Amino acid sequence: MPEEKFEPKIVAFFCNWCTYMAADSAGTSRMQYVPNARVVRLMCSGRIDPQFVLDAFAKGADGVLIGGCHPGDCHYQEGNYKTLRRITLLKRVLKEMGIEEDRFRLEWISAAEADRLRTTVNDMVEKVRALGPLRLSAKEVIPEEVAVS
Amino acid sequence: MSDKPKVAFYWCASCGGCEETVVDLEEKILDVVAAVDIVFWPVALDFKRKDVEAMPDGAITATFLNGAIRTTEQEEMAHLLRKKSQLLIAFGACSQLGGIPGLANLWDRRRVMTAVYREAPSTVNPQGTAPQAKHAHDGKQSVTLPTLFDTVKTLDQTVEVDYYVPGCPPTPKILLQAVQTLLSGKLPEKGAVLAPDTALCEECPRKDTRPEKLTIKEWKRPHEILIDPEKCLLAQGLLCLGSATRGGCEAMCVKGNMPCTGCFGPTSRVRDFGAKSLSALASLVDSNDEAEIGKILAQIPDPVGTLYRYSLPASPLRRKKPEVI
Amino acid sequence: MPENVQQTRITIDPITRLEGHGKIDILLNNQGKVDRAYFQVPELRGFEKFAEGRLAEDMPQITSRICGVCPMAHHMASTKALDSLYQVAPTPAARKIRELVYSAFTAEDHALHFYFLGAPDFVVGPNAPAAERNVLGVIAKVGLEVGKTVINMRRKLRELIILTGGKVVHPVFGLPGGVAKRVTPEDRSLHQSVAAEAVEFAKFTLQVFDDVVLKNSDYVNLILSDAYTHRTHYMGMVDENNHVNFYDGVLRIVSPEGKEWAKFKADQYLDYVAEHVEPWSYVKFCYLKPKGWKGFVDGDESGVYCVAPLARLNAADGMATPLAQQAYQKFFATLGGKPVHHTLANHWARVIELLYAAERMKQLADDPEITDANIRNLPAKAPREGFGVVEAPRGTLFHHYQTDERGRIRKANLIVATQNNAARIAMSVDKAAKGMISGTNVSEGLLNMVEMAFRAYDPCHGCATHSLPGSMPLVVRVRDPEGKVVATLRRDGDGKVCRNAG
Amino acid sequence: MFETNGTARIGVYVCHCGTNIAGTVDVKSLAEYAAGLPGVVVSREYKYMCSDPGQELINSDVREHKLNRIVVASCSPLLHEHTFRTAAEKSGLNPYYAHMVNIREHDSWVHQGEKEAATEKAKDLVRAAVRRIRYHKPLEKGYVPIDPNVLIVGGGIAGIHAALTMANAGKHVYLVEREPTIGGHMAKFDKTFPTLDCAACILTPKMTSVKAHPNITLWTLSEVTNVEGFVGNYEVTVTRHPRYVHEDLCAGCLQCIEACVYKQPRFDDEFNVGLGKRKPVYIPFPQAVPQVVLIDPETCIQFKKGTCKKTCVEACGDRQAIDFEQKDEVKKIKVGTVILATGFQTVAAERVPYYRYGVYPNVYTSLEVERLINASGPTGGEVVLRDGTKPKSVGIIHCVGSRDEYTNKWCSRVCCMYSLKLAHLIKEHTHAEVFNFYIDMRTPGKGFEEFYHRLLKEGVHFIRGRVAEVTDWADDASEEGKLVLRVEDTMSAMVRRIPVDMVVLSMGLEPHADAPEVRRLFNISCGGEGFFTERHPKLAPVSTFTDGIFLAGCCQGPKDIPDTVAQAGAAASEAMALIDAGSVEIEPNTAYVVEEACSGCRTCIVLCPFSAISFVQEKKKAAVNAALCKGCGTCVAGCPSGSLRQNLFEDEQIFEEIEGVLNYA
Repeated sequence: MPEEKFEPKIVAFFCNWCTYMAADSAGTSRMQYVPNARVVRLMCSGRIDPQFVLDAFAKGADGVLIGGCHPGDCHYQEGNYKTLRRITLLKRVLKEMGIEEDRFRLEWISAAEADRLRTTVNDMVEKVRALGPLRLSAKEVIPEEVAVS
Repeated sequence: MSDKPKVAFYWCASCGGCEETVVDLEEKILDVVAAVDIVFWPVALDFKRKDVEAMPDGAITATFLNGAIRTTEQEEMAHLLRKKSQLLIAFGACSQLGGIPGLANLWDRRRVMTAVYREAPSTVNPQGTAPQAKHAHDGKQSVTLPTLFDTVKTLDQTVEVDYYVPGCPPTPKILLQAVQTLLSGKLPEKGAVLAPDTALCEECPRKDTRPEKLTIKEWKRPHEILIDPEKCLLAQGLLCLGSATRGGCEAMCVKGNMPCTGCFGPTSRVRDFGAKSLSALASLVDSNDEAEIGKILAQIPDPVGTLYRYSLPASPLRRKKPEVI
Repeated sequence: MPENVQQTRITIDPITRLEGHGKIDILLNNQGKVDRAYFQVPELRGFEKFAEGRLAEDMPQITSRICGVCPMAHHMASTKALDSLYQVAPTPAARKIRELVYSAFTAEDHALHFYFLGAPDFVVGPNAPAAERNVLGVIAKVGLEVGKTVINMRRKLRELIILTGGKVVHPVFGLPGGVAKRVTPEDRSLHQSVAAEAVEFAKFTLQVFDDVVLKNSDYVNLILSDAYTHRTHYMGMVDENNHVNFYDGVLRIVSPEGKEWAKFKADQYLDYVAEHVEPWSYVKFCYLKPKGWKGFVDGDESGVYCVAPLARLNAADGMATPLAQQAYQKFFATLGGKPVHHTLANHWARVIELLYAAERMKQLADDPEITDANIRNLPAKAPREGFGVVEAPRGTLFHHYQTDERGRIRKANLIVATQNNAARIAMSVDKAAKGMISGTNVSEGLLNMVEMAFRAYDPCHGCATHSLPGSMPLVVRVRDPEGKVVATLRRDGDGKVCRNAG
Repeated sequence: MFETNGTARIGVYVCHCGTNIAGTVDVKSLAEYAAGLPGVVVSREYKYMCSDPGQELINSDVREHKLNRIVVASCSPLLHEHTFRTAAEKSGLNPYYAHMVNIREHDSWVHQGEKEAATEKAKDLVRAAVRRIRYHKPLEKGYVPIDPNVLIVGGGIAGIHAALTMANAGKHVYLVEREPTIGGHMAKFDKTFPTLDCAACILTPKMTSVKAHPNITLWTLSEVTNVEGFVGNYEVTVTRHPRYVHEDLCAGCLQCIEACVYKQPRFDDEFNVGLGKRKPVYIPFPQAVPQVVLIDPETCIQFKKGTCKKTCVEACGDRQAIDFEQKDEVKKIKVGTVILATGFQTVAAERVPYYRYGVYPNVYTSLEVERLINASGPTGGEVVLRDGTKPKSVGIIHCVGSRDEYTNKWCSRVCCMYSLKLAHLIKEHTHAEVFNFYIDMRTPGKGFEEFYHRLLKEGVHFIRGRVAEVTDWADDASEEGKLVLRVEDTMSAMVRRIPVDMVVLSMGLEPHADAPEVRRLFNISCGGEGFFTERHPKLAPVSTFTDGIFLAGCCQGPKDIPDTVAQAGAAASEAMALIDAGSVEIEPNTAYVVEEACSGCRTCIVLCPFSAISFVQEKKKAAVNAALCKGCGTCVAGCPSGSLRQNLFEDEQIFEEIEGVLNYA
């Protein structure tokens, strides 16, 4: 049960050439969106090491958003295809680890799609808010009796 | 007692394979025994918890503790030995990374107990009896059992650890080198894993057979193909984790013509074995088409059990997200 | 019992390592008589659960982690379960390679147990001080050379296992329909020479047992004494000639009278074997399903049965190799015919099995077909359900898997060797305690007698390591009714017993 | 692994950016918060950090407080990272000890309503940067040489001007045009506003000198089909489509056209936007450059049936310029810089159905009318209706396909002026009554407003209002046989019906349909509307985010000829600045192998799209060629043993950033 006024923390990994620029141009055109995302800038989504994603979740992120260039548009020719391959498998791992799908998104957002960036962030925050805090590091309680059901 | 360095061995949630490694030192064990006083080794020698409790703090030079931390009792022992030891060494995969028992972190205590005492096909248990932390023998007396944690923990998630000896189990050679290093007086940097810091490929006898540009269109499972005894296993489409796994085992599994499953854990430069090997292996998939990528990766039917076989508790996520009750 | 009854508790903790530590809680009634001795296994790892979702072909390596002492037993039971799961038989060479390696393992394990664990009680003597009652004591008695030979033999056997099995602790070579690695002609000659050596070693060991134990009437009486006797059923695997076999065959159960009571294949195990749960231990207690759970009692009507060396010899009609067969006959002749109900006879039975394992190794290594390169039949059928059984050194071991069509485990059920014996071990401990403990006057000899009751089983609940040199660490706390400790008795490594109040 | 290499003495600088940041983010508390972070020695806020005094602030602090790390919280690093690295360098620090935090584009500008949340976010981002920069290392700047040759794509006035500028400066230019002639849209015009000087007179001399210039290689009927490499070192593939006439052999005598078996021209002539006819063998227009005919395989009998008498070949005689066998020809060139001048297309009139273009024959597009007015056009400069009669009344509708939800939102900038020009020329040619329907009259240029006033005097009617529809439905006799424009005259606030003979639609400008492919080819970005994006709207209006690639003309956005030419000159000089510098600085964010750690597993090698990683047999380890590495970091993320690292994006730096944004103080 999410407590009073839960504000989701979203860590966003954006590639320098597409999604980071989209975020810049969202700013330049003063589009307004929710302030829950924190952007970590990388040159290419291909630099995103799945370790970063797990680390973000472990350190308290309620959601992780990855933004890269559209397939075929990668500034480095095919970095985003490698991202796609890694994230495809990583999604399965996270699912098995009980992390809801809405908490982890891969979006192709080009420099032109400032509005898409805005709606994506808004939408994700809304969905994660509905899910409540991830609470990965919830302290475990040792019961007196050993439960079996 | 003599002023030789005092060494202790202890186990927690483990299979005993690490203890076998100590025994497998065979004659060499005598050199070790000659150089140290073994002050605590329940499996072999008659010293008990009380003896340890009686020691002054830091009386033990080095304690080698194998096994993951699974029960309240094991947690207590870990704290006790930490207090009494100058150096605490996580000995073996379970202690370092959680090991195979750590796979239990995909469920919680309740589900594990239910499966074992309720659902096992050979178990007849109409009353749904289960082991209890406290069982009343009668009105007055009762017998107790330690309680399992929901989450299997590594040693360093329980107490501070000075060094690690990797492997499931560590090879006698690795153990011997570790002991010698510690006896040499020239202590490595705290937190070091006492094994080579390059991946297994470095020492793999099949190293030269891996093509320079290897991509993978189809993942194979060991039972599906006749495994070539000479050729790089990854190049045969088998999910060999050697490129992500710390070396030092001299590629025993590969010499047995089976892929490396990663029991020596990651190198010092990698925080999460599973995520990193996932990144490397998925990158090799030979397709840029989303659907096809999905299809090829579906040929890895159990990513968690395969990539986190020994290291689930050590991963940043540690366990499956606890169900909110 | 009435409200005001005085009750006292004795705790023996820790004893040897079972799964985690073992623990014995002995509750006395107001007459100071033993009311109930609880033999507890205080840890559970839950392999059955976390096997779910894993890949069947990974199970031989995953389940071997149940035990670092007999990983080969789990590896092999699991591999056989995969044969059955994929309905594919190993090639002739592969089958022989498996049994060769398995025999090497059994020989190595039995040797270790006899010299490091069993022998001290006899070679050195049950009443000798604990400090001597260990492998060093044994060596002192039989000579340093023997010690060297034992260690050497063990090393050579383990190196053979590594050569063909990949690893000795947690082997990797088992695959459905065969093995991962062949035996080359060079490997074979090595196997042959070590096998020959093993046979000599086993013969020598049998001789040691003969000289030191059988020639000593006290020991024989001890073995025959009632304190260590339970009339139960016995289970073991036999080949088509009803000879003992560790690797393959059908399971045979004989009644306390020694009559064949049942004979079944692995996939029928659920009709014969069931597990009972007690709230005071993590281990499950096996019993014969058709008999039903009648509690911790022996006799023809009880479901309690026994496995491991003694049981195997009882359940079989003989041994498949000549020297072992001779020893087999002498065994029953000496102990008064089949079946033998004396727990301590396990030690002798174990040495006979050691001899058999060595001889079997030799036979297989001498078979030229073992070097055939055809070591795999690839599975063609879709997996659904598989059963695997082997005779682990500590008894019958069952693996049972159900999978989805892609070979992912849906359900795994494991019955490990010592579980079969769990009930009988509990009974032995209880019996020993009742027989020897009276009031708070607990002697060192008593403690050892209690130890011997279960050590003979070489207990390895859910599998665990042996106890190495000698004396079990023992503490006895005497507590008042509120459970407060009024006196502690402990035996030190040097065997001295000291008492102190509170 | 985790060395912060030396104790970090960090200076944090929070920029107000006037009120851009300070208006939303509480810069004071942000600076105070930063002061409390580990390693921070000084923390200040200042109006404009990018200003000289701002940078001087850093400079003096470094000296005074022995700072060795600089964190600037201001705008996007894409804007000012270089500025502050230089500032750090000036203060004697390694430039890569400076790091920027984006609290404007990513914060103050997008969370204007939420001062508190925005300030919190700024704190998180600053904290992340402070943690990150402790792990920065001093780095060497990288440089790459610049090939002096330049590629210019598009032979309109922009491409032509840029080409001549650079060629005159002694650079070798490859000018690639996909049409059979250069000249672009401008060549189709008759006069140019506001001066009304004849387009041909000013353009054709430039066109011919392009052809004649020794430093220009002109390739028409050609397209760029592949681009590889990077600033200073682009490898470009150009495909030259066959014109079935050898350029070097054809003298442009045009006798083949005379001789063609088709006695009369009977195929739509593209140059005259379908108003005129041509033969299968033709020259686009008399002043076309190159002065070389071409054959249209779609209409030529020889191509369609193979049975032509080939009278054209006879006519050509021993020149033998005609060659039916000509095929695509692929050229590979190396250039250091690229100027994109690919121009625009006009909106298709069919997209504005209520004006009935293509339904009523006398509804024309502005471009058609340009051709009608043009002396060298299909009617020799006669403005006549489809039936050949002169219109007595003409309605010109502005902003068709511009400033409109349903077509394009933007103002095409030139329509008002060319509509005025057309009004003037039509009146001049036909003395018809001319009505201009406009939404707003936009004349922001030298002499533009004056031109408007001139037309007012000339008696052109101006009706302020958006025409609702064009119809031939007559309400009364006066409207019979006319096209009626229904419009609300917003000056007199009444709905009016204006009957005319001819309607002219002033079509808006938009990017070429295939602009996205071009964008992809050259690895640059476009805005939402599809025009190519400049690096910065004010500070770098002709540069792109891809170094060495520049923009000129309408491919970057609608503009008139003077602006286009000015921009072309700017692009040319930017390119030349690069070339004359001889080399260019590149980000040192390359990957590198930790050799003693590398196991030689070769995973990385296949991951590099630039073949920058090789396997060194002697050492059995991987090695990165920094010159080829572009710094994407894909191999770094993929190295299974963490033995590949990336400058400026080291694992530690990123982990610190992650922990930084997440651990709340």
